Amino acid sequence: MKTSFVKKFMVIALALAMVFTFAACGGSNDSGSGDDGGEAGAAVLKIGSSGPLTGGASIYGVAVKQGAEIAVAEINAQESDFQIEFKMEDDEADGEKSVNTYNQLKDWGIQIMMGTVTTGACITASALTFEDRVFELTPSASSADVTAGKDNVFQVCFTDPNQGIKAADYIAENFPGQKVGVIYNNSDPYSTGIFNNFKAEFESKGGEIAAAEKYPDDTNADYSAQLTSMKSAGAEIVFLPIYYTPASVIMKQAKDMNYAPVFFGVDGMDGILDMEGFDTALAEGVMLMTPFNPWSTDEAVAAFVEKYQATYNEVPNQFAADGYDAIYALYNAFKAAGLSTDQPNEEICDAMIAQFTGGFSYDGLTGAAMTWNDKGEVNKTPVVCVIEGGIYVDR
Amino acid sequence: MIFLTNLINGLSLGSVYAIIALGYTMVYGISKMLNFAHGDVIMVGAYISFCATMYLNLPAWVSVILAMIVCTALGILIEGLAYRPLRGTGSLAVLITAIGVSYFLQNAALLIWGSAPKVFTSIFSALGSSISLFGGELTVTWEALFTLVAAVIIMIGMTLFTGQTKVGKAMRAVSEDNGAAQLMGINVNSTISMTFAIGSALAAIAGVLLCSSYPALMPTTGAMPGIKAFTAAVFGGIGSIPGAMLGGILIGVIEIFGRAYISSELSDAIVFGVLIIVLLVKPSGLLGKKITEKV
Amino acid sequence: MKMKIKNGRLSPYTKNSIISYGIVIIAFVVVSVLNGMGLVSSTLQGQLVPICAYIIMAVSLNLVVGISGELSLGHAGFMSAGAFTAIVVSGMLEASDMPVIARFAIAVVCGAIVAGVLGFLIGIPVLRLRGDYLAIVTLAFGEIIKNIMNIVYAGVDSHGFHLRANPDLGLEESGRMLLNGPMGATAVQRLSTFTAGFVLVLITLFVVQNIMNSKQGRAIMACRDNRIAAESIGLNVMKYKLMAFTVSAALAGMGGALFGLNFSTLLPIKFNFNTSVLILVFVVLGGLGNIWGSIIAATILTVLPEVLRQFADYRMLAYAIVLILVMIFTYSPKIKNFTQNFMENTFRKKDKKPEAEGGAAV
Amino acid sequence: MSIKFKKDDVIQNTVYDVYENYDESKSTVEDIILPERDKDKDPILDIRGLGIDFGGLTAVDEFTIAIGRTEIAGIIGPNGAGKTTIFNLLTKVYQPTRGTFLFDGKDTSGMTTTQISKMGIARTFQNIRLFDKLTVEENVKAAMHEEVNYGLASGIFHGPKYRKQEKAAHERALELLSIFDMQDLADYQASSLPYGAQRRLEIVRALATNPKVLLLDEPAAGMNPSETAELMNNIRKIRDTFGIAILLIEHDMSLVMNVCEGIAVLNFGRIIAKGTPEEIQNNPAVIEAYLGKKKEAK
Repeated sequence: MKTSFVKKFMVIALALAMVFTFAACGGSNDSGSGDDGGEAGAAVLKIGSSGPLTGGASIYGVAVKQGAEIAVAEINAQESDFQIEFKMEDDEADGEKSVNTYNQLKDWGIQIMMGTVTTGACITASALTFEDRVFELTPSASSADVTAGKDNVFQVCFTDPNQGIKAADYIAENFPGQKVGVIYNNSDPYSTGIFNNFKAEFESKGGEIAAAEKYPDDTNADYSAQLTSMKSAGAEIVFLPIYYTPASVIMKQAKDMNYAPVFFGVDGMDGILDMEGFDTALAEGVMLMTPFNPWSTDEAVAAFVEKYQATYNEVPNQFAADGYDAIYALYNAFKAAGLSTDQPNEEICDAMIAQFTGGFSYDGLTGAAMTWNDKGEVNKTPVVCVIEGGIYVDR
Repeated sequence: MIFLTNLINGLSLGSVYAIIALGYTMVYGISKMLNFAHGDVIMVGAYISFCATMYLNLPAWVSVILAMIVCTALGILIEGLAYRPLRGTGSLAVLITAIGVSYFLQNAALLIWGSAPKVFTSIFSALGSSISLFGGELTVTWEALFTLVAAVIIMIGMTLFTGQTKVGKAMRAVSEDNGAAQLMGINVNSTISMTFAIGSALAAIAGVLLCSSYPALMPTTGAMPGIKAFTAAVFGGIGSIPGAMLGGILIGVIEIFGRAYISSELSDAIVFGVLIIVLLVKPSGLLGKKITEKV
Repeated sequence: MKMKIKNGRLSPYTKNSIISYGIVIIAFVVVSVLNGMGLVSSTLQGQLVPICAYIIMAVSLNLVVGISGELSLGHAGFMSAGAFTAIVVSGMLEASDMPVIARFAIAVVCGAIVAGVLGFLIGIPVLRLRGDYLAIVTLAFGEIIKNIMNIVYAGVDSHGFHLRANPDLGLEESGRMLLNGPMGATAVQRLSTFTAGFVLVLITLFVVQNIMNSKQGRAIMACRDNRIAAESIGLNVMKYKLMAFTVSAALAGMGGALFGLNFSTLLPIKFNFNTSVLILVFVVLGGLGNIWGSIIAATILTVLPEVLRQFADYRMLAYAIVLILVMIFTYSPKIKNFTQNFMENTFRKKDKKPEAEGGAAV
Repeated sequence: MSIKFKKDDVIQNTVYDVYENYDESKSTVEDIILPERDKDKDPILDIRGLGIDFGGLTAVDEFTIAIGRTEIAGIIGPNGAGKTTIFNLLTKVYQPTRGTFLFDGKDTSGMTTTQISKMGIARTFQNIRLFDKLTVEENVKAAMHEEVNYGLASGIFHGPKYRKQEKAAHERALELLSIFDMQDLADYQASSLPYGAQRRLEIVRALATNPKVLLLDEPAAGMNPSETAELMNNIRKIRDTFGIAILLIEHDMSLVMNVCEGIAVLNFGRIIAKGTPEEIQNNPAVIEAYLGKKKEAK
């Protein structure tokens, strides 16, 4: 064939590109793993993180990143022994990508992992941190699978079972005898996890779920069929263990069909008021269980919110607060354990585990006196808020 | 009543699919390419309308026109820069390029508008939220009503346009036989550009209507409706304008009914299952022309 | 690639086969040696198995799209079937004291068989259609497989294996959930290694390249090049297209098994339309029917997003632009003519060939 | 290019006679012809009242001829007369609306293209249909799928059966290619061949299926006079070597009149004349239909 020239050209170009990409990957290694913080000058504690910074779930990753960066800046301003170097990579909330991001961070010389943000990716990546003995504290991956069987993984957020049970207790207690419906995302471990535990607990308390409708991730545009089912079942309370984006659509569509139940959300509902263009009147009266209330009068919260708004020009959501708390919890535990930055990862990991399971307590934005059990789960009390006049009001 | 509600919801969703599918079908008819970036043009249209109303405080109808103008320009630009250089190389190379354009639009939108979902204010919000019928038993939203009406008007308009006007006839000629049309003195390049322009303007309308009914607006908003509309276009017989309309409506209704009466998890599987069965019975779609190869 | 080869010289297929095997073996040796010297970054190490899996996916899809000439947009569906089958099989065998290699091999074979059977069953209706209608139906089947995986629950306990369409499997306390509907598989034992991936890539190359250079391959390509002429010489077009489709699906199942056993969790949604498209991009970019092209394209495009991390937020935008530009530069007739003329004028006098007509048309 | 068949190999035209056992009710013309040597056997092709409509338009109607087992027959007629349609009917690319044809005495109603090929009808195409991306040799070998009959497992593992059969196929392909002296082109990509060679390759590919009837659709299109002359000899040589019948469509009158033993003239889908070349040349209906066309014939 006559095209042989073009083809040869392409072969050479492709081969060169291949060599280049390998070289680029190999190259980053030299700069990455060389320094374990042992060089002269300021000692550095490398905290890595991974979360979705692009794609559909990026709002959570970006919030965690921004919250964490504020915490890092605060700590670096006052800490004289060492500086925290914080690096967050984009995993698009994908398990395969989270392996890549973790390995990137490993090349960079990660000492402690603060992540990953989303559950699915976290389960995948935590299997690697467990093998490598890197201590991991996830701000927001809430499934029980994240920590199961891995002694090095801890959570800042509630576990899903915990939330489901607490929500069931609250509804059973405060709305006795009312009909309860649930709409949940059955392709999301977070949503399904909360729902399953909610259902079990609620039924054990003698409640009955009038209607439970699910939707898969792909068709998150339209909930009219689910709402029609809720309405016809006469549900007075609709429990929404889902994130706020679909929730906002559900509220709008419910209003369109003149259906006005009490919506009861969980921590994923947090953020709904910040959605650009969202008519907050739609969310009036919505109840949600969140560990973080940006309108709280708490001093620490107010300071954080002010700083966050000044830096990023938006109201922080719970994920930002989780990121902030995670950094501080790691820092406090690191100091309390008397660790130094030039210790190998295994030693840091073991000492941190001992610290976290040994009565370490941290007062954070998302809960006072947080403690951890040996499964890695956090113990803190959730707060139920109701949305009134566009802000959260504690119940 | 629940049945009627579901039917209306299905018709409304289907109308959006139909408008998107019209764009798909026209572009396919003329350039024989699957323009996978079409769904993302919808998303851009919705963002433009959103920005016009939120930041510039323009009235809703002006924002729609603005979105149409921007999308038209975008459509012409995409065709000229990405697709034209590959004309005549077979559909697969252009298909991959279209996927590249799709990635590009999504990621550009992510950089420009951020990842946080915007809540699109319905362009019919001034009319109130819905009409109550049968003493509140049945509610019909303005969005559903206008989407359906818009789809019908657009379909009639496009049928007349391609049938009656000079440009429309040129489009049909180019679809039938690119080379012969050129010999007849039709400017093929500008005709194809024109088709992309119209398809993209329709996409802008679809974007606004879609987000009026389902207000969460994200960079990935257009992707799934795009695939569904592509399915709808094939379902009705790709290249056929009434086919796109019929396919869109049917896909919408099947999707909603499937979700309501069979299984919300399997609603997509049901839609695609029906598509497969239809294609096996009618291999070129409901209203598609059977193409026989000349031997 | 020159077509004129005298008797005794290598046929073009043999030559291309050698290139493919060469690339894979050299890459394996180089990476292994570098790895032994500690020169391979963790990032690349972590990507080695996915790269092998994607190479298998790309080569197997090339059998359908390039060799058989049918556009398939649902290849990820077979990957999914292979991956989850392998995970289930491996999970069931976990309790036995079988060596890891044997368990991996059984899991991979089962994954390939299930995906192959699925490919055969799907192929029967799909291949009755033509062109874009065929493409949309493969897309539809891909989505249906994903949807069905979303409602499949499987677990194992002392009573054996349980498979249901709802989460209430009634497992014993000691039982283990293997597939958990939309939440996929968790706590998967990671059995895949780079060496295993390398071997599976070689198997894939062996199967695909040998088929290409056999009666079946000739028939498949004949049906692609001219369906009517193929029928006129008595070839059963449906049979050969189905053969290509089934073999491709089985290999994809193998690739999926390798992929699935490399991660501790796997969600069904991973194998969506975007993944099918990603694999298609490898194939088209590497060249239709060009096996070593698929290998290189799959490798580069898997590594590229990681290399582009320095562009941070602009990463995927850069990826999109690279993709568009490469497509235009590879396939645009104008640019192709230009490069061709330029290369010929610059480097060599035109040598006389029987006649010339555009080469790598799509 | 040297030609394997020398000019003096030209085979004398055989004597024609009337084929007696023919159902005249089906025919629009008076009789049917078969070469003398084929008369004692049944015709290989017995086409009876074949007709097809496309959307109400009759493309071919009452097409009735018989072809002897070693006959070279021709169909001529103006453009659009329905000549290629007849080939498509004979190879079942189209199913006939009316009528049928017997192949070797067997009714072919309802058969598919593939089955027809397996029975022994092979064809070439007016607009060349090669397997463009395959090599010349592969094009030929692709048609030998009946004799190369190893299974998929052999195809994958390349076992002894594969090697034996592939070797045999390779040798036979080169042998067939040598008819047109194309064995040196075996490794070229089919689409890279010049036009004339592509036409010849189509004939070789058709022969590789071991046909009993070879249908050639305008084999001389685009050839110059000397190539056409070579082709004529080769057509006769093929008939003699393989002992098969050849039915061809051709516009080149010199070729048709020189090579064909029987000719059917088609106009508007119907046969207007049948007979020997001499008869056809003197037929007033043919002259009328062909007026102006005849001048072009070289």
